[in-house]
Amino acid sequence: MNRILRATAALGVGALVVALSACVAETDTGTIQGAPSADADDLRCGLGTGEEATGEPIKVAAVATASGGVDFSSSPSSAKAYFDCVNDNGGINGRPVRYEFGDDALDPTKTAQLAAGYASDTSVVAMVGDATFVGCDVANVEYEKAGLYSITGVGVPQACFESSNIAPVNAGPRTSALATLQYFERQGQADPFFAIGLNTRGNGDWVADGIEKYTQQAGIDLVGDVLSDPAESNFLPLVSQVKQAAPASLVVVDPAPITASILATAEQQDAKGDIQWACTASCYDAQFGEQIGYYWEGFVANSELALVTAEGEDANQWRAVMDEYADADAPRDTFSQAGFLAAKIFVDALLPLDTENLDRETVSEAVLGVRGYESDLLCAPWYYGEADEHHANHATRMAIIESGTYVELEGCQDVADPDMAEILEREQSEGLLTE
Amino acid sequence: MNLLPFVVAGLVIGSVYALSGVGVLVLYRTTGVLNFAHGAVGGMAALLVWQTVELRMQPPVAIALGIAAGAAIAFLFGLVAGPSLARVDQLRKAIATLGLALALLGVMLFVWNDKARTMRLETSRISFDVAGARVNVTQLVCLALALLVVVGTLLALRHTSMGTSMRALASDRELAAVVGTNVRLVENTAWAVSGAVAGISGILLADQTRLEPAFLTFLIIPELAAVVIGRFVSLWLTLVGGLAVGVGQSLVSAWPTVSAFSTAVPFVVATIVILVATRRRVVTVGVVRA
Amino acid sequence: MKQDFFSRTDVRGALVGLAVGLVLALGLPFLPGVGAGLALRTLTVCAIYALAAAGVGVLYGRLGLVSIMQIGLVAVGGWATLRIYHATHLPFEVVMVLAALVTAVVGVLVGLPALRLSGLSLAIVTLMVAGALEVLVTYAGFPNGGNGFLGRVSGGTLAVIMPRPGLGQSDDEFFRYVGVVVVVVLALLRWLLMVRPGRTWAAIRQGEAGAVSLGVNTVAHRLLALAVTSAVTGVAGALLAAGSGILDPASFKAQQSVLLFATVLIGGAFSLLGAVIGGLFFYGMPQLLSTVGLDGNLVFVVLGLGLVQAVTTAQAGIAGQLAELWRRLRPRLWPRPRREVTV
Amino acid sequence: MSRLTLSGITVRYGGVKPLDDVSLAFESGVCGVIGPNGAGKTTTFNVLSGFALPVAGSVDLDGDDLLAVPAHRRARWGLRRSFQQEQVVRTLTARENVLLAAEHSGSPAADADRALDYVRLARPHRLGAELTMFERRLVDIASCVVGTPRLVLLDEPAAGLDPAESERLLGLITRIPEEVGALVLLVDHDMDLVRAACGTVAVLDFGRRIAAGPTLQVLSSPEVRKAYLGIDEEVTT
Amino acid sequence: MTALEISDLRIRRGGIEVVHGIDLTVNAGEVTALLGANGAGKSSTVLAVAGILRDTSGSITTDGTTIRGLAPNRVRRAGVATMQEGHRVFGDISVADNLTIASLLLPRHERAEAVDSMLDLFPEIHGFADRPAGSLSGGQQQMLALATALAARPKVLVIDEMSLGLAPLVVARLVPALRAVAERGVGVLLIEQFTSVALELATSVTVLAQGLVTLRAPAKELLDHPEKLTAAYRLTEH
Repeated sequence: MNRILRATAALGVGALVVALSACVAETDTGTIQGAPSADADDLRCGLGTGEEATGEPIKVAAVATASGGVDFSSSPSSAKAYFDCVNDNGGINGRPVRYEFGDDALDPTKTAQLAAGYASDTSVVAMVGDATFVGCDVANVEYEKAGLYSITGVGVPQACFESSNIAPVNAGPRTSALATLQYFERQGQADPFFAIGLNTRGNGDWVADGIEKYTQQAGIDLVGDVLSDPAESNFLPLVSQVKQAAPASLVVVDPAPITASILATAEQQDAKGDIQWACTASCYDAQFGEQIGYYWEGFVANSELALVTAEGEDANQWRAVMDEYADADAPRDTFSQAGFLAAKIFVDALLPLDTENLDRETVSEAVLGVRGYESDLLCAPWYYGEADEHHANHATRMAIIESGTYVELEGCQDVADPDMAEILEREQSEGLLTE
Repeated sequence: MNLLPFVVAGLVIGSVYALSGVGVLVLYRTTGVLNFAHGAVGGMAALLVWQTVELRMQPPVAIALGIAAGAAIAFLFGLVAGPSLARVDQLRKAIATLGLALALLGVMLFVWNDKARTMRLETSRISFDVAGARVNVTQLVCLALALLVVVGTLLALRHTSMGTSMRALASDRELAAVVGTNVRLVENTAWAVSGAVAGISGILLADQTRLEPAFLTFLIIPELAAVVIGRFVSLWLTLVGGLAVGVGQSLVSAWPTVSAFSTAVPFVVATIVILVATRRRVVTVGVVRA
Repeated sequence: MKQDFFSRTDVRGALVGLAVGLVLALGLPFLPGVGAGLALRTLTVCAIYALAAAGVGVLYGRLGLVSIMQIGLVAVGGWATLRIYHATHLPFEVVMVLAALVTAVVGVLVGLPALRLSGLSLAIVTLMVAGALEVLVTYAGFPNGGNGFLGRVSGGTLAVIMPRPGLGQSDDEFFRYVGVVVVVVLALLRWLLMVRPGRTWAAIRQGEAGAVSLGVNTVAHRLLALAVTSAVTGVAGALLAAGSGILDPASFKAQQSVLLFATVLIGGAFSLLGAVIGGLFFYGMPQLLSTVGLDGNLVFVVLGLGLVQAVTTAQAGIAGQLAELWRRLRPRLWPRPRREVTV
Repeated sequence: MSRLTLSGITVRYGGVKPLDDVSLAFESGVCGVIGPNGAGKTTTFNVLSGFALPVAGSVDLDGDDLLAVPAHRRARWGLRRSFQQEQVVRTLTARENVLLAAEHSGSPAADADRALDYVRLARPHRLGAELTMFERRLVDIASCVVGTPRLVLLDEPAAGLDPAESERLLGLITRIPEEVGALVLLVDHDMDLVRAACGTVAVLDFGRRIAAGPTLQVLSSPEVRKAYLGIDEEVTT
Repeated sequence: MTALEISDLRIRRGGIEVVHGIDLTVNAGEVTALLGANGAGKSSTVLAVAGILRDTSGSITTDGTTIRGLAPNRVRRAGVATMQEGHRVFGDISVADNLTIASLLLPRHERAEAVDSMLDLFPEIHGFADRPAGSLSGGQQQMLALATALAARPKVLVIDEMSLGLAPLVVARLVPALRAVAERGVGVLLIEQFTSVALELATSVTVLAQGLVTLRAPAKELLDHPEKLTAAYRLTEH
């Protein structure tokens, strides 16, 4: 009997713990420290009528990587929050947006499948706020066949920026990494330089290629360019390589969890030394500073859009919409802003259209016609346009961790990428930067 | 290149593999169940510790709770599935634990997903230099604990009545029952002990590697490699095996040309050991009578 | 004897299965709601994974061999397909057959030393191999039109996508294409199970000593089983590669192999119907859950618990339970006198 | 006339010797191998079918060295065997079971049907799982007579059968030498069956041969009675 | 006094009934022999009493407690110890620990003493207390098996094939040991192939053939009329 009692007690403790962990702390993660507080006007999304839209819904969709090791769902989540806000404010001239997103679980086969699904559903007028880590190339094949266009929130692999029917709002890992490199270059800290990346398709090698080309061109000594396996757990070799190479500065182009592990190993080996450590926008998350701890005070990150604490019409609206319409623990990061902005661009493109005639064709025309779109979240105007490459966002900001939170380090700077000549030329020749 | 940090890191990870391996081995020898869910139980414990610390619980209490949770999960599985498992062959027993591993993995991913998480035990913040390599207290704890658990398990198996009963079950389950051993009680104890060991190793591994559900779950593969090197029998050889796998992995990773394959070291080692160990198998008469 | 052959229940079952399979393969795209898009795509991949599941099922159900490396072999098949295509630009059908052969060779090479093992050791070795294949595939990536043996482009160059087979350009054509290939391969496999190799495998499973005393070369027949199931799995890899034209290491993790093994056992390892159900579970379940708004990760929980249940209580899986139901219902639905067959 | 000779066979498992320098000779017809539990009967069969490797000794059937043939080639060579636990494959039909034996011993499929005729099994298209114990024994016998066997080993073929069934099985076994032309070795505890079936018997005890010769003569020898019944001469006489 | 009472016991193995309703009584302080040819159902009966075979019907009681259907350890706790066929011991465990395992049923303070007294009772194994049991000879293992069965002081002792595979000298040593056990008040059920041994030890004899009782007689009577025994075995000259 005694034994049974003891067993029951042990089980009870276990159950209690499970129950505790299931109700994840609903703490004050919603508000961002140091950001201006919202006012009522911030929630006047779209038409801002304050009345719920009741017309026939407009179907919009997205494909994002939410499970399978990487979670980039903050982009479609914020897009959804914005659409909800628009629907509460008269919608698209009275018609609400019905938004859904599919999780590709880091599997390109699934990305292709989801893309094909939305492409074949002709009631889906556009893709907005996508954030796939793996499958832009296969998705674009489907979109192209079906005449469907995506205002992607977060593009990661190369194909997201070199596709006919996909245009991301973010700058992408390559641009973000080059931005960091060029920031250090301006500070005179870039020589010698070290880069760390992730070996996933069209991502790590693409970033490495950009860094190699740029350092060669700028005469910077690239002392290390390492791509690690996504399943790697032992970052000691990496850290030891960094220690040996003794660069002046270094950029990590990995998702936040992996970056955190690398930093933990570096801390354990006390490898910070005189090296200026930095990360691309993938670690630019309001909570990241707190996570990696005091040792990393002065850690630098790129931000592909405005800082999460920035003051500005769209920045304020993003925070207000997130607080009102999104989960309290939804991340407040660059990618959330990107999804939000993608949705906003989309709504603004649709509002002038004839409500009766909203179908894939008319919507695609309107989306393709977006040019010179200005927002305080962006450094330069955003555009779509018919082309085989879409990379409108190539000017970014820098942030630094001070007392556990990111603060602005440097304002908007255009990023130089040796392979971007065509894009720049097109921006000029087609006048894409002005409406 | 200074290889010492790699040797140290390898020894540390290896000692946790060994620690896990001991947990797997005790359960296997007592119940015949090769627990593929050992890593998942550890992952669960580690994430619970992380979560409770997030909820402002004192770390020592949280760790104790995590270990208790590991023991409870394993015990519960043993309690519920044990009687059915006793009736099926060893292969099916192992496959059933694959199911448990998947279920636990699903729960972990559902509750915690894959967000950036690091768990730094307080002891990891205290570190010092040993002959050019940096060592922290957690790492010392790992090494000491592995030794301690091996020695402790050996002593317990020899000198306590529960340990004696466990050896009896491992030797001849039916005979043990016939001479009066309460088989179910011993098995349930083995599950709980092995679960607690899984919890401890999970927490240590999460501190030393990554706090990610899938990653921790599939650490069972190198842990099994340690057990395989121990030939499913010897605690000492399991300890040696774990250390060897850890150091091998770490040293391979130090060489840039082959470092991409360092994660494959445990697989290769275990496969070779299994193939060599079972090289001289012929059709046994036991099969004839089966 | 011919007449007898067709009167046998298993033969009739196989023929019925073949007919139903073909009807489904050709007819499903006509159904409203399935005709295009996500559902059809999902079914296509489900059908493809049914092949990999059949491989697992035959090894476990017919030989008692546990292979937890099947998804790794799918990756090998896909890799070979892309590599051969980018190197030769042969028609897909030819590439598929070559890829199947390559996968068979790889499967045999990997399994050869493990073949003398049985039970737990083989399970561990295959799990280790699954882990090693994952490392290898992540390192090598999938060919995408580049140079060299690995055939990968990197840096600023975009990947080349392998076109779909000529007969399966659009989604519904491709579904039919996959459907027919899957049905034909499963039919071949079924046929193989009914003739000498299948009989021999059954004897090996029943008891090694009994089989040897019948004159069976058990190693050779295990090798054959490994080659056949690997080839079938290779076909799955080829079809997967054809579907999207490009593959990613992320799709072929060791845990996927564990998951596939679980679904096969839940579906029923003793029949090919079980394999088809396994394929549906493996790939269709997560999709189904996410369409009803549930977290895709819950699949692991459902399948994990299902596996425990399947192993401990329902050995024949869902297919077995369906067959049992059919056995009970049939006499009531179509009562008929028993025929006595004497030789 | 075929003649099987085992000379000086010793089998060792670790420190145990299930067979210790055993020499036996069998000449056509049905021959019994008897002895108490653990006497080495099944080990003898295992040596003949290749599952146990003797550390010393040789086996010869009409001039052929049996030990030189690998285990799985012995069926083709002409060896058939049944086990204490019948080995009928549950997932195959009775006919497929016999067909399997035909195929792997290099005999045409028609031989399988002939073998099924021999044992007169009704409805051979039922699955092994659906057969009764007796029918499974019949399938075992059919598998043993398929093709052109030279040596048939039957290990307790009558275990678990009722007297009527044993009777019928006995009829089948005794017909094997003349109808199929093979030498039959039979291990069984049922002395009635052994007496009725076997012209000669060999008696093993503790891994040694203690007697051999015509059945009735051997069975009534005091030494055998002691080994088998444990009845000492002082007690019985 | 009845130590073990079996009535109408039926046992199925693999779905087939192998023992068809037998009755058997073992008195305390006496040896009861259960004889019969191989396959007659003796071992099945032992396994059913021990709780290893559970697909049974009928009744098995000891001291009024029903033990049929109980798990083996519960059967042992009820006072019925079993020595399985083939001198089964924990081969990779030392002789002393073999006894310790069995003694765990006793209160903690009595265990060491029980182990010592068993080692004293069987001097043949005393010197090997620290050796793995698997390294002992067959006879020594059988001694150990007997000691293990006796260590926790059973009320009933069931022995399957006591002399199987043992040299006559060893058997000669076991016989008095067993007699001593019975004299201490334990009811012994002995399954034995050597009828001479069985008849020497037993008070009464039950013969099984094909799962049925074919003869029940005092041992003395069978010593005088061995032909009755052979008839019951069905090993008769036609």
